[in-house]
This record gives sequence, C-alpha cells and structure tokens, in this order.
Amino acid sequence: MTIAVVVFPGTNCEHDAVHALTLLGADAELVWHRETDLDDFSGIVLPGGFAHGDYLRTGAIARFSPVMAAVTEAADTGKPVLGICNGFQILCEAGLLPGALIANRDLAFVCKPIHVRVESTDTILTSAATVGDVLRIPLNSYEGNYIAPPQDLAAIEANGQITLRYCDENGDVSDLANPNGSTNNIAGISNARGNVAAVMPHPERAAELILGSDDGRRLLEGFVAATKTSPQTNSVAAS
Amino acid sequence: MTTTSEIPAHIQLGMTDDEYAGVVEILGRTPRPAELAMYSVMWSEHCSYKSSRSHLGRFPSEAPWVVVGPGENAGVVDLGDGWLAALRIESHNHPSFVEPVEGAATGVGGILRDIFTMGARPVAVWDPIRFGPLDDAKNRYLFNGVVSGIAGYGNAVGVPTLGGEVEFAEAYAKNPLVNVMALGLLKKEQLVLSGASGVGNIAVLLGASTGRDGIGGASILASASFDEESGAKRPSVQVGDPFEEKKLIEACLELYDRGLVVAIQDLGAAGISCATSECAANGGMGMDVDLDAVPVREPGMTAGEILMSESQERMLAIVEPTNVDAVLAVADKWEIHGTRIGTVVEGGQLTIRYQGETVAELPAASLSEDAPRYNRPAQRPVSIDELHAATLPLPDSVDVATTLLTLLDDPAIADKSWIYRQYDHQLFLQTVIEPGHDASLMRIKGTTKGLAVSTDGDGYLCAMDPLRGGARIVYESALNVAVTGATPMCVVDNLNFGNPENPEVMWQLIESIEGISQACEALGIPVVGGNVSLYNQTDDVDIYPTPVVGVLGYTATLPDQPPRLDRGEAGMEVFLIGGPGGDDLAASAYARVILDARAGRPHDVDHDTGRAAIDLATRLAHAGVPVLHDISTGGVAVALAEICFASDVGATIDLATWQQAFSEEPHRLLAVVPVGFDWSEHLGGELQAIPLGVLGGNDLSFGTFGTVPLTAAHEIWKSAIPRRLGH
Amino acid sequence: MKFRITIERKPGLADPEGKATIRSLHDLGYTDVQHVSFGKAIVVDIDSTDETAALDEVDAMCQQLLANPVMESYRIERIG
Amino acid sequence: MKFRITIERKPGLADPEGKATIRSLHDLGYTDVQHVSFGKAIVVDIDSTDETAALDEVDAMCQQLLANPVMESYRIERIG
Ligand SMILES: Nc1ncnc2c1ncn2[C@@H]1O[C@H](COP(=O)(O)OP(=O)(O)O)[C@@H](O)[C@H]1O
Ligand SMILES: [Mg+2]
Repeated sequence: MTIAVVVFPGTNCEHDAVHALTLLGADAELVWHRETDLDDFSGIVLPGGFAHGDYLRTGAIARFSPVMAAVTEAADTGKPVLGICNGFQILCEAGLLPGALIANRDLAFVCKPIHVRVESTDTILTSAATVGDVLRIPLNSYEGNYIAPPQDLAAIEANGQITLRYCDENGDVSDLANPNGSTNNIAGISNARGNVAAVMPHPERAAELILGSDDGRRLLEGFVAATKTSPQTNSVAAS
Repeated sequence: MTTTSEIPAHIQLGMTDDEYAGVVEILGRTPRPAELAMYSVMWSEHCSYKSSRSHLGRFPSEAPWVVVGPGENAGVVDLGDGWLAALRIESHNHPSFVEPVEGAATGVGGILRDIFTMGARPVAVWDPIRFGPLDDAKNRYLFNGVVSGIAGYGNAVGVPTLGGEVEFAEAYAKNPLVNVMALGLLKKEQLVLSGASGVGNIAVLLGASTGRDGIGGASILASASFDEESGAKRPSVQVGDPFEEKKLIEACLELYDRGLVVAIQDLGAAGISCATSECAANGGMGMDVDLDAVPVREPGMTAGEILMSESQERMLAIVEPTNVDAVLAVADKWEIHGTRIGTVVEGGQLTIRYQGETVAELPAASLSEDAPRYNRPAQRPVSIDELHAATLPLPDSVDVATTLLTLLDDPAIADKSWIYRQYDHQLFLQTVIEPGHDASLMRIKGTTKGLAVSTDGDGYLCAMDPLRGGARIVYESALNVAVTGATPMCVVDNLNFGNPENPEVMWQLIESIEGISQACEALGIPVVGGNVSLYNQTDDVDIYPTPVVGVLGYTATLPDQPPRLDRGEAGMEVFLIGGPGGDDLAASAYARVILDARAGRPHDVDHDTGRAAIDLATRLAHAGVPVLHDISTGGVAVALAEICFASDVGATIDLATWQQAFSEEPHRLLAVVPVGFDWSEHLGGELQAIPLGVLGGNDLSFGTFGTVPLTAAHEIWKSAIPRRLGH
Repeated sequence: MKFRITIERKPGLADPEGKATIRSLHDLGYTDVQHVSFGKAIVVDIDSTDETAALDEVDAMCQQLLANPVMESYRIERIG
Repeated sequence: MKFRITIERKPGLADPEGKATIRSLHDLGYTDVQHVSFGKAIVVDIDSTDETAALDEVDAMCQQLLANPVMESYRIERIG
C-alpha cells in the first residue's frame, strides 16, 4: 500500500509530498523517472517542481520520461493519480487530463496562500471534502493559468470535472479572486472517471498549522483514502 | 593614438607592470599566454582581494561553534546534535548591470555552489539589492530584470528565497548592487573541504559543458569601473541554467552521501584555472590537467578560453582512482557530464596540457598565495565633518499622519511583496515566518530547532558615517532575528564599495569594517565569511559605501507561536522598548524623503543597550508576546503602521514629540501585548517598556499629531512599488 | 539542413505575453499597435540530404514534442 | 499592416532550452538532429499605410522593448 512519488530531473517538491503523506499515515516512496513498473504502488503522485527545467513547454519533455507509460497504464486501470502544480502540467501534456497551463496573466511567478472552493467531490482529491468548502492553500507557479479549447471546457464543466476554483476567503469566485488568470477560476480538475486529478496550489504545503494552514489535509486525506481502495494490478497486492 | 596591439598584453588584461614583473620572477621566464591570463584573473581584485585583504583580518572570526571560518567557500557553524549550517554571501553587481536577468540568475547559481561545495544542501537564499530611483525607466528595467532573474533561477533550481532587502538611491543608478546570501544544512559527517590530497587521485569535472561564457569576466566585470563605453567591451554574457544546477546539486549530494569524493571545488571566476589551482594549493599538492578531455560547447576553443571560461553549473571533484567509475555512474544517473580531466601529483606544480602542448606550468599556490597585497592610502573626507556639524532644517510642528503617508509611499519603506511573491518561499516545508517580517524563521524538520536570518545594509546611513553605520546594520540585523526568538550566532558580510584607489573610499571601507567588527565583538558573534566588491563606480561616481550583513540566529527550540506582525488584535497594548531619547533624525527616512537633506551625525550604537534589547527580544518571543517589531526605516510611525496593516486593525498612540514618530535611533522595538501583560519579570537594566497606546479602530491615530484612515495608508504602502512599475 | 519552426498560440486562446506586450507598447507611445501575438521560433539543424524526408521528420517532431496540439499551431520553413 | 519579428539568441551564448530539447529529441529517436536553438516569433499588427514608417516603428519597438540587445538579434519581415 505504498504511494509512488515520481521524481523527474528538476522535480523539487518530492520530499515535501512524502513528508505530508507520511503525516497522514501513508507510506510514500520516491520513484525515479526511469522506472517503468509501478504495479506495486497503490497510488501515484506527480509532485511540483520544474521537470526537465520546464523547457520548451512546462511538462512537455517530462511527458516522455520512461515512467509515464506506467503512469498512463495505472490511470487506465483506475488507480489514483494525483498531479500537483508541475504534475498538473505534465498530466495535461500527457493527455491524461484535458487542457493546458500557460503563463500567469501578469507574467510573474506567484507564491502566496490563496483560497479555493470545492466544486465536486467525486474524485480522488476531493472525496474527503464537501462541496462549498473554502480551503486556504499556498499557490506557487509561473504557469498556473489553465486554458482549454471551448468544447473541452464545456465538457469538463458539464461533467463536474472541475474540482476546485480560486475564490476569496468567503468562497466568492470572482475575477478579483483569480490569482493567475485561469479560465473560469479553475484551480483543479479531474478526468471523467475521477481517478486522475490535478491541482495547481500545493496541498502538501498546507498540512501543518506551524506553516500557516492545514486545510490541504482535507484534500490529501481523500487521496490517501482512495489509494487504500485502489484497484490492484498485481497478485501480491491483491492477496 | 595607440592601437590595441601596441599595448602590452598584461596591461590589456588589467595587470600593472609590477604585477607582471612578479609573475616573471615566480616563473623565472616570460609567461605563456594562458599563464598570463590565469595570473591576471587570479590576481584581480575580485579573486585576490588585494586591496581589502589586509583589513579583513580585523573581523572577529572565532567562536566555539565555528567549524569553518572565513577562507573556505562558505562558513560553517555547529547547531548541535550533529547539525551544521553553511552560509555565504556574494555580489553580482556588474554582471547584473550588463544583463540584469542573467546577471542575477548566475549570482544565485554561484552562491548555491559555494554552499553545496561544503557538503550542505542549500535550503534558502536572500537577496539584498539596490538600484537607482524607480522614476527612471532604466532603473525599473534593471530592478524588474534582477527580480525575475532571481525568481527564475531560484524557483527552478528548487531553493526558496526567504527574504532580502532593497534600497533605491541615485548613487546606485549606474551601478546597481545585487548581493545574494545562501544558507545550507548538513550533518557533521557530510562536511567536505576543497583540498586535493592523495597523489594519484583523479580530478573529475562535473556538470555543464564549457563554452565561451564570460571569458575574463571576473577581472573585467568585477574589478574595473564602468564608463559609458563599457557596452562595447561587453564580454559574452553568462547564461544560467537552473535545471543543470539542480541536477548538479542532487548528484553532488549523492556523492557526499556515499563518501565518493575526497574534496570538491566549485568553478566560479576564472573557471578551471581557479578551481584546479585552488584544489591543488589547498591540499599542498600539484595537478596535471588535460584540457582535451573537457567537454566543450563550441568548436575551436583555445586553451586560454577553456581555462578561463566561466560557464556556469560546473564542479571539480577530487576522487580516489577506485571510486572514479562510481562517480561517473552517479553523474550519468543525474544526466550531467562527468569527465576525468586531471591527476593529483606530488610537488606543487600545476601543469596544463592541450592538443599536445604544455600551455601552463606554474606553482599552483602562486596564483592565490603570491597575489599582490596593497595597503592603499586612506583619507577621511573633510566634507564628512562639515556634514556632521550641520543641523537638519526641522519644522516646529509636523502632522505625523500625513507625513507618514509620504514615507509609506517611499519604495524602500513600502510593501516588498511585489518582490517576494515572485519567489518560492515555502519549498521544503520549513518556512515558519515568511518574508514580510523582520527576519524569516525556518524550522529544521525532524527537530525542535529553528534558524532565523535577516540581511541588512543602509548605504544612505553608511555614507554619513561608515563606522557607526557599520555597527548599526549589525545591531539591526541581530535584533531582526531576535524578534523571532532566535539568538544571533554569526554573520556574513558583503562589502560593496567604490574605487579603492580613491583614498576616501578606502577610508569608508576601513571604517565600515571597524564598525561591523566592534558590533560583532560586543555581541559575541563571529564573521564566518564574506565578499568584497570594489570598483563600484561609474563615470567617476562612487556608490554609497554599502556594507551588507546577513545575521544567522539560532534557537534550540522554536517558540510555540513565534511573534508575527499579523498577530495584533483590537484591545492589545503597544509598548516601545528601548532606552531614553529617541528623537534624533540624522540619516533617517524623514531626512532623506521629506527634507531631502543630509545633516548631522547619525546616532551611535550603545553596546550595552544593544545587547540588552536583543536579549530581551529573544526572551519575549519565547514568552508568547504576539507581536515584536524592530524600529528601523521610518521610525515608530512606520513600524506601527506595518503591524496595523498586517493585523488589519487601527491604533491610537501618544508621543511626546513629533520627532519620536520618525527617529531611527538604534536598539528599539515595538511590542504588542495583551492587556495586563506583566513586564516586571522581563525588564531590567537600561531598558524600559514605554506604553504608547492601544490597537483598535479603523484609523492610525497619533493624537494631536494627526490621524489617517488605516485603509488609505495601507493602499499607499501596498501600491507604491507596483504602481511605479506600471502594474 | 536547417528548418525554422514557427509555433503560434491558436486563435481564441489566451495569450498573456501578447497582452502584456501590447500594454507596454501602448505605454511607450506606440499607440497604433492593434494586436501582438507571441510565438516561438525554433531552428532545427538536421543531418540529411533528402529535403522531403527531413521535412517529414521535422513535422513528426512538431506533432510529437515541439508543439502542443491543444493550444498551438505550427509552420515549418527551410532556411538552409 | 502585419509584421513578424523573429528574435534569436546571439551565437555562442548558452541555450539551456535548446540543450534540453535536443536531448529529448534524441531520446525520441530523432538522432540526426544536430542543433536546436530557441527564439521568439512575435507578430505585430499596426494601423498604418506607410510601410517605411511602420517598419521604422517596429524597429524602434524591438530596440526599446521586444529584443534584448545584449543577448539577442532580431529580424523584421512584413507578412500582411
Ligand atoms: N529584495 C527582497 N527580496 C525578498 N524579500 C525582500 C526584499 N526586500 C525586502 N524583502 C522583505 O520584505 C520585508 C521588509 O523588508 P525591510 O523593509 O528591509 O525590513 P527591515 O526594515 O525590517 O529590515 C522583509 O521580510 C524582507 O525580507
Ligand atoms: Mg526589521
């Protein structure tokens, strides 16, 4: 029942992800991007950072790392796959999630705590939360501005695949509360099945009060719970 | 008119005739071109500290907790329980003026290498920076570029930037200052030094390939003054690659973890020539180096170009022959180059071969140890006495509230979040107090320990009195870390000065060193490292004398709830902690911004009061006081406003004179406490806690000295920097 | 053989760089600028003598890696 | 009037983005790629009828804002 935290060259939030998951009682292990077999893991996290320097386009080169075939396979079998920040960008590039992430509206990196409102709970990220919950979580990205072609956007809106939207502390979703220009204030999405989810702000940075907030736990707890009921793909785990 | 070819090579390289004669004497012959290039760079001001070396010995540098003092790549101090901290500060002033984004970025890259060269994982960066006023487009361009360079590199390399400072003055318009401080953490057994011991050991070059980056950059950019033509002699710009550095950090940390290297040295100024000679000299050895093995980025590079290249993101590891394959495998895993380029040999000779020829053959130690030392003349400027004798044209009465609004709009006083929002300051889950407070406070994960850092300088103050200014910045920095609950432990310093051939600049340098030293001695905190940046001069105008210090504070146990600016609540009481007085305005922001006048002698430090204030602040932080804030730029009025903005609550305070609102006399702080707080068990000696008023309401009210709505003041303070940048 | 690949954001999708640039240009007094769009110009050098094959190869690179079909279109031209 | 500005990094300067991209192309099997360099392609639309004046204006924009003279060179072509 171990969670794989994938490390690409240039990833930098891997230890933070392990730290937060461990606080929640999960077992988490770093997995180098050259690994091709993730069968023994009950869930996968693609953590934040700058995989392959984020050169060309964020996530573009990482998507071809050897590990990504196994990530795709795990996603197809219904295992929980969570992308945080750079992980979000990689999942989009890999086609596991719709849309893309581009430069922030103000063309500047943004590091600050923001608020997000929970929009749907049928996903591995939000299952422990309630629709309407307002969470305070640090955002930390240059390319956090979500876009999608109109038909994709309409589809994910209609399917309830938007998990989190940027809002103010009262839960109001408005332009003023949009820190990076993201379309429809989108801060997190999932695939249609709900087992692949990604979030732009960093829940692992909001898992302890001494660091300013523990609201991120409500998201990570859902993910950890999902890994416990995750479909098993090898005989050892199934026994 | 002389053409370039008539000018002797050593002069073109910035060497004097005497220095050249010294080289000839060491070698016993005329130097080869590559040798001359090596001496010229290694003996430049930037690498050899030839004008400042004789004065740096003044700094106190010893304490029981110092593991590595000045001289190595970074200072190292003992935090107990096997933990060490490595710290260092560096300047990248001239490169940032030529190309702000890459100049600042490569400054971050360089300081990080100094840290992980010691075996430490770099965990935080600070960026004290200085520019000309923001009403000029060029200054805005430089400021913007430097901040995005630091953000771009620091964020991507995965090291959080936890603070810094910024000053704006005409004196920096043609010579911005970009200093970077870095901190690393390591366990005792991971400490690595740079001496190459063991005949037959192999020198392995790790990291990026070598191109024609910044050839001669160290000497040309850092040791020569600028004039309007410097655009023409721009050497090629060094481009930073944070991705390469990230891989290099992880690879090196793995090498240390597995005990695979004997010694390691980063490649900075003068690239391979500096790293090989220092590694050899520090171990009392020689080295044979084969330049053909060096992976190059461009075809047709000459030996001199490869030797002197300042391509970024490279390290030189000294490895026992049996470990070479393992080292190369680690390099391969992390997708960086790993190449054997040399062998450690008996005797002190450094021999460099390229394409079948010996291009250099010299005593390795001569490049550093035989570098010239100058005792340049120093002269106290007459004008400084006139300045001290003059008096500020103070009005009889002042509306403190409206004056405060003008001060809050000064970019050096205003909200700095436009800067630090662009920096990842939360990575590693260690940031307990983020930028925006007096000092940033970090926890060491898995322990109860905390570290606090503040960087401080004040060119305006030091220009008026470098001795007192030097001492005051140390006290301010120490007080900043104390309000988080940490005890000041050690200092790194960056001495940014003008042309040392100007005796008045030498005087400023010597006075500043004296002031810093006296304060450090009084506080019992050693200087464990530093950097000297001279020739900060353009068109014959020297910058303000600008020493910058970074103080590291330590606490074995973090306070349960460390004081924060945003923990004030309506009903809490505001006290001023300090000694008597508190109305002198010399070298204050009031004089600078409101009067635009320089007069009077800045108030001196008082070592007893200073120590007492720092000690008290540390104790109050652990006693649960919700807000502690040192009084610095802008005085009591600005310090109070900052608390009110962060806590989103107004205040009403009473002052005896309007001057007390703006005085910046040292060793004072504000404390916000719940009603009925018992001061008696904390105070003693020369310190008093003077009740000023209470928090509450929606205004900042100074009684008879005026009132302003909190939101209006807050808006001005918040928007001052972004508004000037057109955001 | 040298090819220049010009990659552009698909029309209708946000272009923060273009938007920020036009704002700065207007501020600087270039008020007759009506639109600015930002793209990439990537120059690729291929060891090949067969232009058609090389072009096919560059096209494959674009589809696979260099451009993101969700948000970008690209054009290839031979320049050497 | 429409102009395309192609901005290239001056030769000899390190190009981290090019380096990472060529590595990825090689991994993907495009082993005959010998060099990749990155630049920008900016399209500017100007409300003007005088080509010479417009060209001068675009050139001024490049010098003032769009290109970084220390690290980049640029070329302007009219495309509409
Ligand atoms: N260049 C900078 N980079 C990052 N943070 C900065 C910079 N300048 C100022 N800050 C942050 O803004 C806050 C206020 O800075 P400053 O006004 O210099 O504080 P003080 O007067 O207490 O020394 C500090 O937390 C500082 O770290
Ligand atoms: Mg302070």
